[in-house]
Amino acid sequence: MGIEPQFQKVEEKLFQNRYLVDSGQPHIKVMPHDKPSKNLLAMTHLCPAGCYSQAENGQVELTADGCLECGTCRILCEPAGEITWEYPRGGYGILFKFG
Amino acid sequence: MGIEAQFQKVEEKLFQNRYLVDSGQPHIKVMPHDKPSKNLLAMTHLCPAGCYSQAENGQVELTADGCLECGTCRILCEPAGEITWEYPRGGYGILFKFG
Amino acid sequence: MIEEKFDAIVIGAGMAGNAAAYTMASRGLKVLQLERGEYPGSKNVQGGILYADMLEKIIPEFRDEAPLERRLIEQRFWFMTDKAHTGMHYRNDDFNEERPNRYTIIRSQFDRWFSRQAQEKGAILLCETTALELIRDGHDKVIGVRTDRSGGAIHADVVVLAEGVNGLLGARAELRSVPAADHVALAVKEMHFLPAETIEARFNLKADQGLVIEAAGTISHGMTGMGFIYTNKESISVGIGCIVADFAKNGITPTQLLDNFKKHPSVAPLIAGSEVKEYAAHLIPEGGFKAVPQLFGDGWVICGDAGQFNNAVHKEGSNLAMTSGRLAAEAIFQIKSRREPMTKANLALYKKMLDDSFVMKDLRKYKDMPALLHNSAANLFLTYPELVSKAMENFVRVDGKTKIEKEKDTIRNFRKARGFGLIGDAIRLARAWR
Amino acid sequence: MIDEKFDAIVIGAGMAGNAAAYTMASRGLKVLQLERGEYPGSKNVQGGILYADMLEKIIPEFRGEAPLERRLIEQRFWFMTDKAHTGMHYRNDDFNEERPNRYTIIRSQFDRWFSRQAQEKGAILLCETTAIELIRDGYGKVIGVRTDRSGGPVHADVVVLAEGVNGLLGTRAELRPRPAAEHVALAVKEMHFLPAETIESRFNLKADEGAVIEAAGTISNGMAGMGFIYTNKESISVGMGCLVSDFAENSVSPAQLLDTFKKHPSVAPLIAGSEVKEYAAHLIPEGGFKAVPQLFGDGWVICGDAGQLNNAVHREGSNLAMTSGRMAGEAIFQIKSRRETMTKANLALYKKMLDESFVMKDLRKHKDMPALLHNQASNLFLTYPELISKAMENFVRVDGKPKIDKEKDTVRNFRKARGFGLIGDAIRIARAWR
Repeated sequence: MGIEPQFQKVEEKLFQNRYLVDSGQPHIKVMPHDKPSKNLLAMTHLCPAGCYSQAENGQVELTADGCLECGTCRILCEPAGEITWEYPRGGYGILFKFG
Repeated sequence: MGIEAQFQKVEEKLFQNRYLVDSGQPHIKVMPHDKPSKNLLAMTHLCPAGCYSQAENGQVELTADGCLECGTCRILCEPAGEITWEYPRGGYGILFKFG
Repeated sequence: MIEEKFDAIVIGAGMAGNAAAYTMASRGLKVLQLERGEYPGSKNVQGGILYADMLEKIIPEFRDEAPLERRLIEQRFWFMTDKAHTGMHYRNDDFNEERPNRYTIIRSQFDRWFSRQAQEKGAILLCETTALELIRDGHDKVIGVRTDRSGGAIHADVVVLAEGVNGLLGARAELRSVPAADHVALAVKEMHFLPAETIEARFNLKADQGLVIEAAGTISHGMTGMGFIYTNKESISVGIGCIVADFAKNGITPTQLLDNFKKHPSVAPLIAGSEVKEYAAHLIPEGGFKAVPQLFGDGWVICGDAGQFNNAVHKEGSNLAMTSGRLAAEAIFQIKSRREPMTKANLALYKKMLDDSFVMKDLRKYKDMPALLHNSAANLFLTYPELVSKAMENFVRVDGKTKIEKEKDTIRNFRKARGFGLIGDAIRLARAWR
Repeated sequence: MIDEKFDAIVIGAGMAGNAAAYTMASRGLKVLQLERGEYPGSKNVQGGILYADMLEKIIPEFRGEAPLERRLIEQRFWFMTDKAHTGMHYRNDDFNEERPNRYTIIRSQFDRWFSRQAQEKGAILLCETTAIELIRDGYGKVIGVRTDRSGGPVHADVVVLAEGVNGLLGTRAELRPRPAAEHVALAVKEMHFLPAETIESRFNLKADEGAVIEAAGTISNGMAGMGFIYTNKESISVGMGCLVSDFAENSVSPAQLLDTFKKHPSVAPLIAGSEVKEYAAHLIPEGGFKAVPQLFGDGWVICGDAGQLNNAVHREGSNLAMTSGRMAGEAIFQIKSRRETMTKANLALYKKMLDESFVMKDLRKHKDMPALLHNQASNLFLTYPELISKAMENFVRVDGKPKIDKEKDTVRNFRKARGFGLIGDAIRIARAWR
């Protein structure tokens, strides 16, 4: 049998979750940077929702829709001002059915 | 609820087993005794097949039909000659379906 | 917005926030509770164990109506390698006592229930409201909050910051710093749904009995971290978490770590055929005693995860959260009944209460443990699990080798891997544990 | 009866008897095997673990056709009190290797298969035949056996006494003493039938994987003894055994002991809804090294349970039985091929082989264990299980008591119960184990 996809893709995991996306108002923003720092790069594998990815031009980009609001990127990247981190507006974002 | 029969009676347990009873030729005999020794008395609760019982007159009696041939009574009572212990005749006695 | 002043504003409707709101409201205080989520619990994630003793002190008869999953009668600790696990477990039918000691819970249901109890005591709950900023008076005393709702600030004599591990409000107001990367663990968790009978068969449980598995070893790929498997009524919570600092340095993603854990031969049969209905992630305070910030000041107190109140060694969080929430409320009530202001000096009572309780005593007991776990992570989570597993395989496998030789091999393995470090490890572990 | 002389007569078609008969027959020796039961296995009872390594040395490709139940991938040790158990377990997917190390078996099926293999190599099997008496020549050398069948005795150069723990033949011929009450354990066992899927889900196993549970503690009512739960394909063997000497002084009957074990909250869910199809009882040699009798003499050798060749500490019997049977067969073959007679001096080769193998080395290693278990029975099987269970409950129960106080309580309990005996016990156990 072919190598069965080793890991379930993150998107498939998020598919089950309930979100109220505050479209147009992402609550986390990545500050413009010429070269992504070690921590920012780490987020590309560390973010449990896979929101961070590295574009061809080497910049780290963020699509915050699937964010689980765990706060890891804030821990690693806010101190050096690489990102701004806010809660989504009241009632928006992830809505844990169970938690 | 009443005290649910605390323990399943031994007879019920033996009911499932397969035996070829060598009737008339018990392979274990209890020697006549006036007062049963400590070991012989112990057999009345120790025999896993419940073959040993104490009659009203205090004598310990044996019905060897359900014997599992474990040898415990031989260990305790043969040394002092309280019982004679033999294997049943070839092919007779307990026939373990599983063992 | 709301004009009148409250006795207290509670930020957050998690364990600590609900405990504080309920305790103050039931004492007749005017309480406003702000929750950024759509409903209490919508933003909260936990493996999910509720410690009944602490809740009894708040709502003695909670067992009658609280949404509880299973009462826990067995605890398992697994020391795992890639293919094997050596486990220690303890099961006690006495935990089937009339007032069971621990339950698994599902936070979204439980928090909603707990917050409703506070409302029934008179607390006002405002959901979908994020507190953005603390308002201070001329003397720098906190007198209220500004939220992301239109309308002005809301005022109160004291603000109870039960805002959780991230706790933006407290950090923005410089009441405490952003938690360091090695003081928090990132945990990911899935809810695996299975029929109750299947769960009960697989864990040898009778109806509404539950079981907990805590797992450590190579599953965390050398990082400081642990996996967990908790049984709910019709679902199994499966998760794994590692210190963020370790995670950052390690190449594996949280989902890969979780999938590996789920595929482990000891875990897979437990969740075989399950349907996953949610995938969550959360940070867990792991800094312990040394990471606990200043907990009170003029017009404010901190409780729950926001104050790093989590006993990572025993994996106990909800008991510290509820207790700190209750004690904050009781301190505030006592100050109120003495008609005194919520000054830092008065609110020191809260800290005293915490110091006298198991909360600070236990955290102080294990104050060196986070550092130890962090520094000797490679040993604790890679070397020792392998050594223990090899020793056990050696012990159990019957291959004609004499037992004496087997024992010599095991000792040689331990010595070769750790040499005199063995004694050092033992002493350090003992000291950190005492 | 049979007139011609045999190279060897093997008494008994259990593990040791079949191993000896197969080994000699496959070397071309003329072998007669006597079995008192209706078929090989009909009189044999075992918890039922087969150690593959030893059988491979006799029938390398046995896995192809031997009736095996489950290959064992998990081992659990339970320390039990009336309501609780503290357990240690080890599970390893590597045991799913290509040639698995241990299997559960059902003796009546396995012994019949094993004996048939010996017959296919030319051994003659005579069932329903009880060997009554050893026949000796003028010099006291054993030259044959008289059975309960009509017709005269059967003659052979050597008689292999693989007659099991009771072994009347050897005792009646004063080759060895009847086992002492403290050198044998009476075990009772039930076969609980359940669908394979139920067993697999209750023990978290995939098809034909198996698990073993060894249990000790208050279940033996203060006696030196243990319980066991072994998984077969569609049945679970549940049993309890205690030293006969202890049993004699204890009021509880074996059947009651077993029923109490079955009702234990940790055991009951495993066998719930099962159908019992057999209740068996058997003695297990527990005397260890010091109870091993003279194993060879002019014209005879003893192997298997008849020689107390059972490692009670590790619960290993079938490996010692098969190895001793094989070695007896090989020694006899070597003497035969040197065209020498089966004198005591020559048969000493058998003992030399045993001494150099794990059989005697392991028995010698644990030679003090039986005495320790017997003398310390109440401590090991009552006091310590309670102490450990209380310590674990203390550790796991969350009741607001600081961990330091909990640890002090546990230490106090241990000291109160055992005082300095603690150190004594530890040293005794360590010494007996080394």
